[in-house]
Amino acid sequence: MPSTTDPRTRRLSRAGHDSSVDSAHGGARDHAPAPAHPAPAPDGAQTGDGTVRLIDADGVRHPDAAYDRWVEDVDHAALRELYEDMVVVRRIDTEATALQRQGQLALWPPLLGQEAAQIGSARALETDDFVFSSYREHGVAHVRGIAGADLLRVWRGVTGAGWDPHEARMAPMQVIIGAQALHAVGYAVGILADQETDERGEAPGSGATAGAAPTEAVISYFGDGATSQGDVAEAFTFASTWTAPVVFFCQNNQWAISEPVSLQSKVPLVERARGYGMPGVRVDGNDVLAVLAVTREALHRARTGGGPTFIEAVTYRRGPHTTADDPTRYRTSAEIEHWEARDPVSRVATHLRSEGALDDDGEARVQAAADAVAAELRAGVTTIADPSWQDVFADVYAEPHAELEAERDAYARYLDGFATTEGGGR
Amino acid sequence: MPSTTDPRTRRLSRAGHDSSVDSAHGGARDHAPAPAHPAPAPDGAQTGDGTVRLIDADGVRHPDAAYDRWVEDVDHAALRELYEDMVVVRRIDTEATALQRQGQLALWPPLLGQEAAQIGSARALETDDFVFSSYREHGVAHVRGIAGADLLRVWRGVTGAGWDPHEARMAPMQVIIGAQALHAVGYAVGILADQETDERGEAPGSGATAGAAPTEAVISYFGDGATSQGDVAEAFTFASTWTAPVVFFCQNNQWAISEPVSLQSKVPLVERARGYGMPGVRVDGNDVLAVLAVTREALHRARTGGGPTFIEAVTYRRGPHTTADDPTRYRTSAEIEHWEARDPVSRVATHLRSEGALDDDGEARVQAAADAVAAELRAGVTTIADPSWQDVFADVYAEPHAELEAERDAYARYLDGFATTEGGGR
Amino acid sequence: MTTQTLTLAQGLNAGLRQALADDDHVVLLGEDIGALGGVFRVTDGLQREFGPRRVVDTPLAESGILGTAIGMSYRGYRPVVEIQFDGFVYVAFDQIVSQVAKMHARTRGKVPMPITIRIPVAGGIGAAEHHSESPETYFVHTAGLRVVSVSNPQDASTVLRQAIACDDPVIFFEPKRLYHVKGEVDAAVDLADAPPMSAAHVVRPGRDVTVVSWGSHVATAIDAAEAMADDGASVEVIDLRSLSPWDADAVAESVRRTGRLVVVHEGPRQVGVGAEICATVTERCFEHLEAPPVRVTGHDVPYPPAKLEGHHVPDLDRVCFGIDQVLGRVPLDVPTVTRTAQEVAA
Amino acid sequence: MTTQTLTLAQGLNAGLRQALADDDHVVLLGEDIGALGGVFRVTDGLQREFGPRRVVDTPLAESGILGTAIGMSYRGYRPVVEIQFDGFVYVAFDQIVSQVAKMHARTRGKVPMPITIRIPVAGGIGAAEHHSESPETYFVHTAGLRVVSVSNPQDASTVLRQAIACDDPVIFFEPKRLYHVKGEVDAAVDLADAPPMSAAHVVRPGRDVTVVSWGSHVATAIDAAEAMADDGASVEVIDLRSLSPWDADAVAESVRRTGRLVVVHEGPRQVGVGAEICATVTERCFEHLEAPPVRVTGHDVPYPPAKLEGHHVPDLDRVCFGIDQVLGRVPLDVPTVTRTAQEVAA
Ligand SMILES: Cc1ncc(C[n+]2csc(CCOP(=O)(O)OP(=O)(O)O)c2C)c(N)n1
Ligand SMILES: Cc1ncc(C[n+]2csc(CCOP(=O)(O)OP(=O)(O)O)c2C)c(N)n1
Ligand SMILES: [Mg+2]
Ligand SMILES: [Mg+2]
Repeated sequence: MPSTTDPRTRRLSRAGHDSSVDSAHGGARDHAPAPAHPAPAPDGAQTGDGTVRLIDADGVRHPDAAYDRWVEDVDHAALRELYEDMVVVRRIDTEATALQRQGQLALWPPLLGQEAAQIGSARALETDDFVFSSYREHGVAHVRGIAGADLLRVWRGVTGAGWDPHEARMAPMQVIIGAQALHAVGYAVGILADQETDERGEAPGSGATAGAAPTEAVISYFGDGATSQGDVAEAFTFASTWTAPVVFFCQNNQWAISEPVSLQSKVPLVERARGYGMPGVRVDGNDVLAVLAVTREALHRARTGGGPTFIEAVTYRRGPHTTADDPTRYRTSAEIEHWEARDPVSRVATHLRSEGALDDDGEARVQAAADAVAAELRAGVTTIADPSWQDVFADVYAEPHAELEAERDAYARYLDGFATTEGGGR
Repeated sequence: MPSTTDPRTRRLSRAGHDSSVDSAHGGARDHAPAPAHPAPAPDGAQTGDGTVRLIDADGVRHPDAAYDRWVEDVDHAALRELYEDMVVVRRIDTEATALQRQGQLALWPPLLGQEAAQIGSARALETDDFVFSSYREHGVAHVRGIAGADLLRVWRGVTGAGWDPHEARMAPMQVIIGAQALHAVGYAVGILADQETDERGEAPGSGATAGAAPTEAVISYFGDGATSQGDVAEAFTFASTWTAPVVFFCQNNQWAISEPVSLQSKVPLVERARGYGMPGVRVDGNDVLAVLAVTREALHRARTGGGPTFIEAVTYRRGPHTTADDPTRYRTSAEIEHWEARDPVSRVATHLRSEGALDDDGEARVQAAADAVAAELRAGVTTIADPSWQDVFADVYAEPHAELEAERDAYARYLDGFATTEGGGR
Repeated sequence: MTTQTLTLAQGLNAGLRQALADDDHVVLLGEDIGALGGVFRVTDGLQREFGPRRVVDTPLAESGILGTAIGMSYRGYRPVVEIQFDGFVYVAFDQIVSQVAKMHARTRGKVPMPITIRIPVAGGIGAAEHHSESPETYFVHTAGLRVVSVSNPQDASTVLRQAIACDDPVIFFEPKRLYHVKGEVDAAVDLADAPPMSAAHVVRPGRDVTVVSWGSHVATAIDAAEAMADDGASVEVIDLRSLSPWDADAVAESVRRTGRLVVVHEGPRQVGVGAEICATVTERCFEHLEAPPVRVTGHDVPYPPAKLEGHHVPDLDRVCFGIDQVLGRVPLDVPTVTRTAQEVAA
Repeated sequence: MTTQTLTLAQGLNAGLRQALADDDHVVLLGEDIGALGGVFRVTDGLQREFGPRRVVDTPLAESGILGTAIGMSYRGYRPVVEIQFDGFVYVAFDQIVSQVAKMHARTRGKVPMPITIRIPVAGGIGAAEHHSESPETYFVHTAGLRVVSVSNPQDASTVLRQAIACDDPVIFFEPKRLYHVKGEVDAAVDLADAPPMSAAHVVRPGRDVTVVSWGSHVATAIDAAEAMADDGASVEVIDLRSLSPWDADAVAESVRRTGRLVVVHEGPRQVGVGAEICATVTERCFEHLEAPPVRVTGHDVPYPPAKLEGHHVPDLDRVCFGIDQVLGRVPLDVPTVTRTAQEVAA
């Protein structure tokens, strides 16, 4: 992928775009608590005015005076790469869902429908940037280089983290809704502190030059539901008043399990940003190019001392919340069809084909790449070793802990008892 | 006090007034965490454009097309009452501070400087409305009819609540910053639920008529510091999406102990409201008439199905955070002088005198009223009985709890032991 | 009395329906409890039946839910809160321990908090992180709360109704492993006739050892008692049911007869509820104890990944081992640290 | 070695200064810790000395502070967090128990959390509600945390430095009642020579009874030991210092000699840390116990208003009474419920 765009292009975001308190994005709600889940309104309200979109649902590229410059370098070849990324992660998702059905995984939260939001944002990152995500960001993890077994390890129930967070520069998935937003802010504050340490001539590993603006940045992913959690609000405050180099990337996929986004907010989520003193931008989350553009802009702001940005990527979770969920209980097939027509993947194929930049051979190559990744995934899951009982006690503490070691040893002696009795237990 | 104004005057708030992300109210901050406490900027930024003010610091009444109608009924007599309220609560505050210095109270958080914010808002309430406050709202408590001993009980350390919350329709003071904002929302949701119960013909005590909009409302007080707590953000979300009849009244007194408001937010706090889908209004918190006007408007909105409002009352804490605080460590006397010049009490006296509505006799009557209340307070504190040891165990549970009663009885036997040995213990 | 065969989840559902029907001021608050019926379907159909003002889907914020419940209690309501999984209760911890637990004492009895906090609890179902916690210690230690845990469908229905009817806040634990376990349920039991919520039940009488447990481990304890019967030991099993207050009289009465106590729970051992039970029984039954009380518990580790939970959650073998220990058939083998010379010198 | 006479608060200040000087990655986070120096002045002068990037006033949100500390740990920092008063830690509970405590295990050792959480703790200072909590049970029960409590200025300085140097998260309790107590402090002790953070100290040897306590109640226990000496009983006092892990070996060794144990703490009795100590000592020393271990604790109530704290917080009389109890000089008088007929029938 091309690297970040020219820092001189630093500009203001669309934080100030017009919207009024009374125009609820989920349609008007009466003042009853919890009416029976109003479905999100179709296109207009959800991706209406003020939403950045560069490639529409029909694959048509629209010029954008503000955002084109952030993707000037994305030629056909680069766009094909983004397309391939999306096809691949969709295949990963399908494959993992199948593996769950086959009993190879305990659970899987599908990303189907959110490929553009994840690929577009993750491809905007530099290698050194750090990611704090939720549990559904398999696409982001894929871009971070996490593949095969590592992606599935957690969902098979063998570990709490499938990869080394420092190697991947991505924290393990976070289950507690919103908690990771604060971790991202802390990491970003660490980047600032490193710079100051650098200035004192005692660099603890940051790549920043003395006195320069931060060159690393942090991104935190969370959902529309997460915006209701106090932790996320606190993260906004801390990031804003400390001007921390962090991007809050909210995938508004319209649902928090069975709860529509209208239960979390009466106004578009992007409105939150301004009240915390940071720019907010709303983007068509099913448009990979637009997502890339707005994320690049936000990261650039972070790197150049401009502080945090809130991005609302308007997208849709087309699958169940997890493989354990039954979405037929709370939403209609008409709604799903509505969003299928706004598919993030096919619109890029259409666009590339219309530009003569993708033919059947090219498509076949992309599918072959996806096949290969899928095969690697299937093969990978079988290589995941079951943990041993010792792992129950391992790594609870970083430093020696004689008491827990003694507890482990007592349990070992208990287990040994079965070896000496025939049959091994009752 | 006159009752609420004509419901037909329901109007939109000033939520949309102009303000930009980049205009920090506390002056520009670099992106370092925690620079050494930048002091709040003088008047301009703090009570600049968009701030509702009807009587300025010099006692001049300014017409206001939007808000005059909310205080049409406030004639000279009514304004004198507001003035007297402020003089009285200032005296209560002085007296309580003195009682603390004399060892009669364990602690006291002075309200000096915040009289207008508290009196103006509390006088906008109807008797049936319910208050959930923080710890500094002695002025509000006074208006709720809580006087003398009841006001001091908690600060003397004899109880957790100085009054019966249902009688006063005011919850006991809340120490955990921001927690009470959620309680207010819950109470407001209860009002909505009552209405629905009424419609089913099983009224649980609400005064609302079947099918009508709510006629009761709730107000929650908290400080500028509290806006950083997750609970307050959650309260905004719950109140907004449920259209709960609640007013969030934030006294921005510039400081959270030693932390300036600029550490909590880069933009005026009023900006928070909009991102949560509710109107926000910024008012000169040292102008009792303006505070009355904006609070009436907000309560009216709540009563008529318009949902929550956020009010930022810009004021100043002129005393220490509590009697245990030493503000000289973190702020200048110049700053205090700046705010003394914007005194909430004297401006009303000046105004009334300029209108010929207050003379020396009138002033003497007001001071006499304050003297009487102060005397009552001094007398009251001596009437506060010390609790008995049984109170340690009382009311922990609402229903019988044999185990705790047994624990209490065992302690009683232990205490009895001293009675039988000479000297009563070692 | 009409009984039906219901799962524990259905028993809870029946209990909630009854409570909603009995008292107009009962309201249900939680995430996904409306159209979805909760992730475990415990509230299935209730929003349809009682409407969205009484069965309320809340925004996604547990502190917000509890804080709202407190305000509704001020207004005279009896909120029943669903926390979706045990691991999500911690974000509401302050509202529970600083507000819910203390409000009645703070207001000298003027403001009761008749809030029931339903928490699907514990592991053994192969779930993801934060979905298998046993947080009972945190709440049992907190004065002002009552804490119960149910072990069968009938208790699910009846104790839940008792909890809702109680003017005190009640933490109501629903062992996830038991949601699908079936039993006969009379959902309309007259609460006046039901045993008090705080009373323990002797679910299997015995003479040699008392095993105390609650929730899903009552079944494990009964299995162990049966297995030990073959080994010539008569084991009494007590379903504690209420963890705060807990029925120390019933346990002490039993231990005075058997002379031996084993406590089984899934939460970590260190300052687990088992520690309280063992300490109290030692105080009360010192002269009757034939052996030190034994605890069979989860280890002092964060709940492990699903594939390892079999090594963490007490099972039949470990309970039997604990019984053997208290009977002196196998050594007690208490974990003991051997300090270094330097450490001993300190 | 140069010592100075310092208060415990000054000892902490000296420890923090040393830690900041020793390691560039130590950062202090908290409310009002900068210009004000903290409400107890423990961080007095440190922001001036080390700058606002290392001594950081945070926005007013404890969950935010802990969450930020976690992120800084990811980045290689060693955050030292000040919670202004014990009662304000609950809003950060989730970040502590679900994140700080579990991150190292979750990441299989890849991401340590070298966070020190300083908490002014407990009562006895006539404070307002939420300013006198003893939340140790909550943290001692939470695997993945270490928990310490200091009782004198030298430990304040040294143990705080050890906590900061430790790669595990440490809950560091500072008894508010002791902030002004003075003692000799060597603020530059070589940590390699210092006794390990987790080791208990026998602060007064004795033969007849072992009294275990920590924090401010060590002094009460010593006073009681002296009073009892006049009454002909030789009391050993152990300052536990570390509550998790706790030095069961040292306590058991003592109890095997004395045969009698009294635990003194201020938090509620039910599932207090005393329960763990009594249960464990009973397991380990059953044959040596002359009497059931006795707990002298706060009652099972929310911390009462200031004027009543004298009836809640263990004092000299109550500790002496506990010692008399374990010596059999006064009856044990354990609270016992007499059940109603209906209850017993249940
Ligand atoms: C604190 C907390 N509460 C509840 C849950 C249960 N839960 C898991 S996912 C989820 C919905 C999250 O919705 P959203 O933030 O929109 O993310 P999405 O799943 O749509 O990606 C809920 C309620 C949780 N994991 N953590
Ligand atoms: C959760 C919590 N954290 C910290 C505190 C300590 N504390 C008491 S008052 C205060 C400052 C509050 O500032 P603000 O909200 O502006 O209210 P003000 O005192 O100015 O009226 C702090 C930090 C607390 N009471 N609760
Ligand atoms: Mg979502
Ligand atoms: Mg303030």
